[in-house]
Amino acid sequence: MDPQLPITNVTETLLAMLPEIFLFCWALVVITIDVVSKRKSETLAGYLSMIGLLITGILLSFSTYGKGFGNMFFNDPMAAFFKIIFISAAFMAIGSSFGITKKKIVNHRGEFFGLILFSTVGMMFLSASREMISLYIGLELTTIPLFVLAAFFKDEKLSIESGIKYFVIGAFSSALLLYGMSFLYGLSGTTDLLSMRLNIAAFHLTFKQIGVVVLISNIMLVAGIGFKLALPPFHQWAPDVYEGAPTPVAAFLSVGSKAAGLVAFAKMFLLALPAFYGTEMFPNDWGMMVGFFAACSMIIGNVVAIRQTNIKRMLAYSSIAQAGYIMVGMLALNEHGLASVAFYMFAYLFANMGAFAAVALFEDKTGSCQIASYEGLSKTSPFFAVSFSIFLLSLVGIPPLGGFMAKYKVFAAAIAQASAHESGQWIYWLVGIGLLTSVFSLYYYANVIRQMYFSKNDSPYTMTYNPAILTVLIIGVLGVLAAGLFPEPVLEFAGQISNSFGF
Amino acid sequence: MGILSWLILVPLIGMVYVMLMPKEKVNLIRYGAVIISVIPMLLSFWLTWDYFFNYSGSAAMAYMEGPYEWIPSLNIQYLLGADGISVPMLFLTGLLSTISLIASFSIKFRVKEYFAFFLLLEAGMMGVFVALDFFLFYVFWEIMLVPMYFLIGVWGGPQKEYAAIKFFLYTLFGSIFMLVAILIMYFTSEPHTLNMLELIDHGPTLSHTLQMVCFIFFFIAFAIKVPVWPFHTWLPDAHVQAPTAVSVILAGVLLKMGTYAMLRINWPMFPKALQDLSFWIAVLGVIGIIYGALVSMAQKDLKKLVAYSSVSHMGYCMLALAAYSSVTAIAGVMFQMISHGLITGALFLMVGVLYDRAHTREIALFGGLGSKLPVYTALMLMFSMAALGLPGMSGFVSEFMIFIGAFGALNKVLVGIAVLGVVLGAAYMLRMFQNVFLGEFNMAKWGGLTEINGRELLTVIPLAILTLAIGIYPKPLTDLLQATLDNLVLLMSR
Amino acid sequence: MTEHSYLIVLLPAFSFLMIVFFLRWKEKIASLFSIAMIVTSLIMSISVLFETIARNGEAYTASFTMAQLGSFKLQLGLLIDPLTAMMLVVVTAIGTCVEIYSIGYMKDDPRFSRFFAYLSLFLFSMLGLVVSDNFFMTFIFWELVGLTSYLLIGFWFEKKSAADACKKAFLTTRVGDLGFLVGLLLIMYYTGTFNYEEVFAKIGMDVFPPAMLTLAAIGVFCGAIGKSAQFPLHTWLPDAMEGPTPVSAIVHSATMVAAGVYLTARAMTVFVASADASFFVAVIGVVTSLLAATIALVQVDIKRILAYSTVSQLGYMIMALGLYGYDTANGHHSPGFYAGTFHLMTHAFFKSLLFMGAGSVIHAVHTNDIRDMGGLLKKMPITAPTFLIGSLSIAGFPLTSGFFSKDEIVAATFGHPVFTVLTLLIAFMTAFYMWRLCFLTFFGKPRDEHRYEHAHESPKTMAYPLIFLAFMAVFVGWTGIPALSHGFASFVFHAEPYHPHADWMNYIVSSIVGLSGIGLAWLMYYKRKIDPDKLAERFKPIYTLFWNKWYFDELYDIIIVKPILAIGRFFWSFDANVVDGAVNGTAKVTLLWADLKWWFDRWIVDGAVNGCGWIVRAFGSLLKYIQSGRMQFYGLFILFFIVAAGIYKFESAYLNGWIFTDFLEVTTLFVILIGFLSYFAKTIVPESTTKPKREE
Amino acid sequence: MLPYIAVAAVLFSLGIFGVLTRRNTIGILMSLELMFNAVNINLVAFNKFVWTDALIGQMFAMFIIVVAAAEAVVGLAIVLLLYRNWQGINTDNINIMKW
Repeated sequence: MDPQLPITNVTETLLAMLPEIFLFCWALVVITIDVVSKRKSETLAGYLSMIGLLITGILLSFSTYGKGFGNMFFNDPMAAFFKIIFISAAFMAIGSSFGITKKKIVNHRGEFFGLILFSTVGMMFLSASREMISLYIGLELTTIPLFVLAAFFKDEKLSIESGIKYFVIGAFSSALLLYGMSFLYGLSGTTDLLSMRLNIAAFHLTFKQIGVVVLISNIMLVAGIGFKLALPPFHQWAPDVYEGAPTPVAAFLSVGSKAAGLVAFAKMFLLALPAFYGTEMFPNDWGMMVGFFAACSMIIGNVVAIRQTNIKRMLAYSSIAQAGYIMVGMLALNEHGLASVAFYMFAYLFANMGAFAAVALFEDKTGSCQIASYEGLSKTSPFFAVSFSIFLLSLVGIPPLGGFMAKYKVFAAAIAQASAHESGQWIYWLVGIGLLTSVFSLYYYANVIRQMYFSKNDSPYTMTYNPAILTVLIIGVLGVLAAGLFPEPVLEFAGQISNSFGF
Repeated sequence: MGILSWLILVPLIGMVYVMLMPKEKVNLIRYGAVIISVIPMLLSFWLTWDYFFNYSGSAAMAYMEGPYEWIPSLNIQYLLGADGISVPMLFLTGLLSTISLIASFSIKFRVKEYFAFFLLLEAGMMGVFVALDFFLFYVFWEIMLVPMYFLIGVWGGPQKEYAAIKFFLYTLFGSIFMLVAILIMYFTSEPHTLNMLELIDHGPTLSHTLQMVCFIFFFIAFAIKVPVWPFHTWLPDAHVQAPTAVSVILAGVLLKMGTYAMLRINWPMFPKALQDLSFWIAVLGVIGIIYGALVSMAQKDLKKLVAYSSVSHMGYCMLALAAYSSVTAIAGVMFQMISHGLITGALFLMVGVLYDRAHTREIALFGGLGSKLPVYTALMLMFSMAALGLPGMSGFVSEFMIFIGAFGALNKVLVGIAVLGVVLGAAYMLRMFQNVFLGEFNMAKWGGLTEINGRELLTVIPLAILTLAIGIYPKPLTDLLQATLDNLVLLMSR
Repeated sequence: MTEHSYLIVLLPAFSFLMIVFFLRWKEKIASLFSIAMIVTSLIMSISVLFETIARNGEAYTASFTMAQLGSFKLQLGLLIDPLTAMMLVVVTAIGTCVEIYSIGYMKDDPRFSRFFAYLSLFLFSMLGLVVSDNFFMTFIFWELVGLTSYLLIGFWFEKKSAADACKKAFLTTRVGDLGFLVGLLLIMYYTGTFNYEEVFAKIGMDVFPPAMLTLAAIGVFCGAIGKSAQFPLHTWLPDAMEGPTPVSAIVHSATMVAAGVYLTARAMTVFVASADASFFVAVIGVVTSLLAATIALVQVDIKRILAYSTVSQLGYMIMALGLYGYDTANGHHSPGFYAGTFHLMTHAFFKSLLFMGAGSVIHAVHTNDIRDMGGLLKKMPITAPTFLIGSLSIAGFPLTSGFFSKDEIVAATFGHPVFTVLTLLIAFMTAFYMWRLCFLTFFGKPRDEHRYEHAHESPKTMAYPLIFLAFMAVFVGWTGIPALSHGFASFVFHAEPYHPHADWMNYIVSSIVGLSGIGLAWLMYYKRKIDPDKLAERFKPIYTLFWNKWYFDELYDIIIVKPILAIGRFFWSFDANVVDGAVNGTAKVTLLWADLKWWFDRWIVDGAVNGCGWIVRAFGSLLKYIQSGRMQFYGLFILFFIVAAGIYKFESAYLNGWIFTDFLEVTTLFVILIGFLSYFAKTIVPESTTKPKREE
Repeated sequence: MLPYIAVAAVLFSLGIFGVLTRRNTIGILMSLELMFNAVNINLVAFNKFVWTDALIGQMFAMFIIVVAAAEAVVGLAIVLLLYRNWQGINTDNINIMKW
């Protein structure tokens, strides 16, 4: 269906929003039922949330492309694709949090899951907006529940610390973002992203000096969205928050929140402020600047990860590095670019959520997050070791796993861009840095595998799996394999995203 | 499904079989794995036979499968095929895999995982030699790293972890260059394609700079695998730390993938760059020959000696590859690949036999084993002689062809220096042989050593027979290669 | 029979395989089988010889393709011409003798049948070398005789000296083979073929640049230098005497070491085409001959004396061949070719006789040192006379084989006075040291009573071959008597033989030289008129030089063996330290010289990967400090980079990018900035709070 | 219009300064509010002086106020937890996690 076709009346618009509305209500239901059932059941809320997400997914498959409320709600292929990613991420995060809700969060299970669902709704709204206000609201609806979730272990200093850090830096960057947005509004008089692009261009024709303002707001936006992406140098909250927050929350942060950031970035920078390499339309050639940040992200993420001993922290740096790879795809302003970003996110979803699920499982069992304590696990828990290894190898990008396919797609897009435009030659360097650092990344990922496999000793722990986490692990493995071996349907879908952005 | 797909699929089925077996049923796993690996071995034998009689007359790809669309949005296809340079490699892979699996019976712990990884490795190796789509090729190329990493890391020697990660990092480092080159090739071709056969026609139309860049990128990737000096330092560690059977596969098949890929991809695709760089490639080859031999001479560890001798032997391959205009030299490369696979594989097996008994490989600790272990000594003598290029063995034929071909096509002085490798090769092999097998026998220390047993004989005898057969009557192999190599030389001289 | 002559070659190979796989445990049968095979070969060789004579020396050829690539062929082939036929008979005849002799000599050896297997393998290789019709096949069998020589020298490998000697023999000859290989490559490059006749025909067609031809010829001759133990690669042959004596008799005197001479003769056309190469050959020959003779003068080990004598005689032959090539190239006639091949044949017989005799003596007295022998003539009624006959022959006593062949060599030097004088000098020395040996061994009083008492004549299997060979040592040379119209010469040349001048004059001179050599020995060691010890005292420097074999072994050890090992070790540590740990810095390379091994042990753990990894990790250790743990620092960090990005963007947009243009530049700058900031962060956070209270 | 923008910029900068330098967590929250309000002033000023036909800017400002309130609630809740766990709300102590 043509994404540009308007949905004519409010009813239809609301119908198009049905998945979001349903999920929002379902989140309230989950909380209510948990309270009503006097928080007796250990698993009820969790399973309810998972069911809710499944239903949302089904509803999603009935929803149509189109827009309503101006451009405030705009269902395009990107929205559809990323909604699937958000729902899956939430599903897997919830699936891997049964351990902590059983032991640690005894009195707030409903709220815990409910907040994850609220955050998911926020992400879904965010992905379905082509307008600054709804984008901002989506972003905040995503983030505020996550502040709470990060600090959810009320008696643990680490959790609180991660909560306050996340909160302060989050609010700080959202203020920066808003400040940038306010100037954009000032220059264009509209919050609709597409009209904003045209208005600013027209304005700039007559009044060159606004370039400085565009420039400032550009940087503010990069900083604000870079925070969500954990893109260096706006990444510093990430390792601390990942380490302190409950592991499933960290997982959700690393995938869901990052994907939300990506969507926001794509919307703001590809729709409202497209960069034109080599033309002098106005000085918003954000390409190279983001390129520096991406390069820094790949270098810093991979290099510092080598030094980590805490696996959650290591995965945090890994996800910082992965943000860099994704941004390489984003910088390829061609038909492969956005598609590769979307596909990368898809592959990354399974691998990273799977890895965090494994970490969560291990943490529930042993209480430890040290890499060294994974020693010898392959003998006592072969399934755990195999699936964790698969996730890590996928993150490295070893074929035929999804991570490789994703990296291939991203670098292919970048090289296509670099070889097509004289002024895009620097992207070669970016690709070079990306590939080189992906070799470094092997070092720390393999380190975990080494601990699990190469030790002569048996691990003192044996993993036991509850059905939910088993599901998550299996989905992760299957997803990683599918994304690597049979990626065609996803790639095709991802291709539509590029098309809908006019590439 | 054609025969080539089965070559890849059967080991994978074997892997699934092994994984489904309970871990206590060690014999069921071992024998099952060996029996399953016999199937691709026989297939590869039949393939060689069939190719020799039905297809060797022309340079066209035989047994083509596909192109089937795999990932159409990226133009990735499932495309397999075999010609004169891949068929011998498949033969070698099939044979050495089974032999290594038999040699792996000495693995005592985590048997199930070992055999599963091994069969995955076999599938990957087979895939590399038959893939004609770049992406597919890359996937198979990389797929092998993982089982190899585990095989070295879990079952290896004292420094296994270091060796395993070093191997993994090194090869991955090379692969990224290949990936970039593949992508450049893909985006410069019109219409975009990853089909190697089409890209061979496309390569020479690229600009000179781009040809050079792609050539060098591919070269780095493959050179690390070969390994060409100075990219060789992963090899001694990996070889020495890996369990015997894995060393055999490493030396016998994995190193060949580098030279095979050069012949398949690098050389015919960028003839101009090749012409510009051939001298330097030859220089690297000669350095490898001399350097490897000299370093071998200084070794105290038997396995390390054999490992460094690989550097030297693969140096011959590089020298001959530089002489791209000579069919003789390129045939010499193929011969050297096969004979090095057989001989070095056998040497590793032999060293493994000794290590299993003596639990040390320190050359200086042995001496006079000839009087206690006559059969073992005779075999070792044979393989050492084969390694130093004694006539009547395959190593001689290959070295001779390489020298003849390279002498005609390359700088004469360079080849003259390379010939020195023959003496140095003899020197380190004889030094090793003398110190281990000749001289006085230390009865008190090694009186308990037992003669090579039936299973171990089973692993080395086929290699011995093939080494001799190729050495005495190489004509069938040259006939098999002739048409393909003629065509290849034509492509490379464009 | 000629068309089945490949069987001559294959029968010993068959014998080898049979012994290895089936007859290993039945010693008697193994030896008999092996002898049966070689006798069959001998009979066939004789018939081939007669057929060749009947064909008037016309060559018979046949070939078989081993491998083919386009026009490039590797072939195995037969070339039966008079030279071949002669060599076939020599090899098989001496082979037969040696095998029979070995039954007695090796009687109680635990590896008895293995010895016969090796001998058969050797005979196979040697015969293959003889019948070869192309350079390639020659090279194959050339190497194979090298292998068998290795095996046979190292037959008693428990002895360290034997183990060392076999390695030395193999390696030294391989150095020569290096030149051979280069020669082959040149020949292949310029003529496109290996076949002797085709190569010779191509040389006639001037396809070779002269310099390259000389190089090729010298290259091929290098092979001969190695194999025939010529200067400067002669050092291995005396050491090779560590092998069992029958081995010395056949491999290291009669056949394998003569292969170099045979090859030179076979490739004579190549040498004829290049006067320079021929002269080189001649010089090498005469230098070797002189050198070895001087060393032989003072040695006391019976087998070593014979070994140096062998080297000397081989030098003789080589010189003759070289002079032939030189003269022919300059358009003169020369009997050198005939002389060289003729001496090759006669020498084979009398030298194997001498070796077997020596073996018999050693068998009897259990020592190699001639100073411990003496008066054995009475104790050994068969060995002693046959040995003396051999000595007469080598000394050039009139009417023995050696007399005729040596004579021709002297004749070949006519026209080159220096060579003539040296040749006669060497002949004199040969006669002297051989008879010194004889007098010390067989005459006079026993110097070691104990050994003398236990000495006894050898068993019949050892005695009969001696008698046969003694007979041959006298009479085989008669085939070349000028009176019989130079029968041998006309046969080998299969053309009009060239008659050297002044036959009789020549005979008289060489007789006198030979006899005076014997006479001097008689005076010194039998009559004791001149005291050898005083003489030695008087010429002490020269004596020491000869006694230490001109210090060649020591020299090679210093200039070749040690450096190569050192280089190997250096490269190895280079590998471990520099190639592998490229980052460890040049300062460490200098230290590396100090103690290579220590550095290796220290740095093996630091590979290139780990080396890079080291940088990465160090960088990681630094960069992790940006994570100062203070959220306000994080905010500051963000602000800092907003400002930095603002400056960059403003600069690139409005100052036309005159500071920052390059992507890598700015990325590096950013990373460095972050590094700096992290260092800053590290310093501002007090150390007391750096201890994390997390679970670790 | 410019004075308004300037005031907003000053306010924003003060907010940033406060966030980065205050040791008291509550102070940081208040500084954050300053930053949000700077944005609001911006938006309203633009709406009032440049794009007067629609009330988009003011609407945006309303949304921001609401969201900022929600954020403040969460923030204060976390500060309470801080107080409970650290017996204080000074940021100097909140750096268990680093490196």
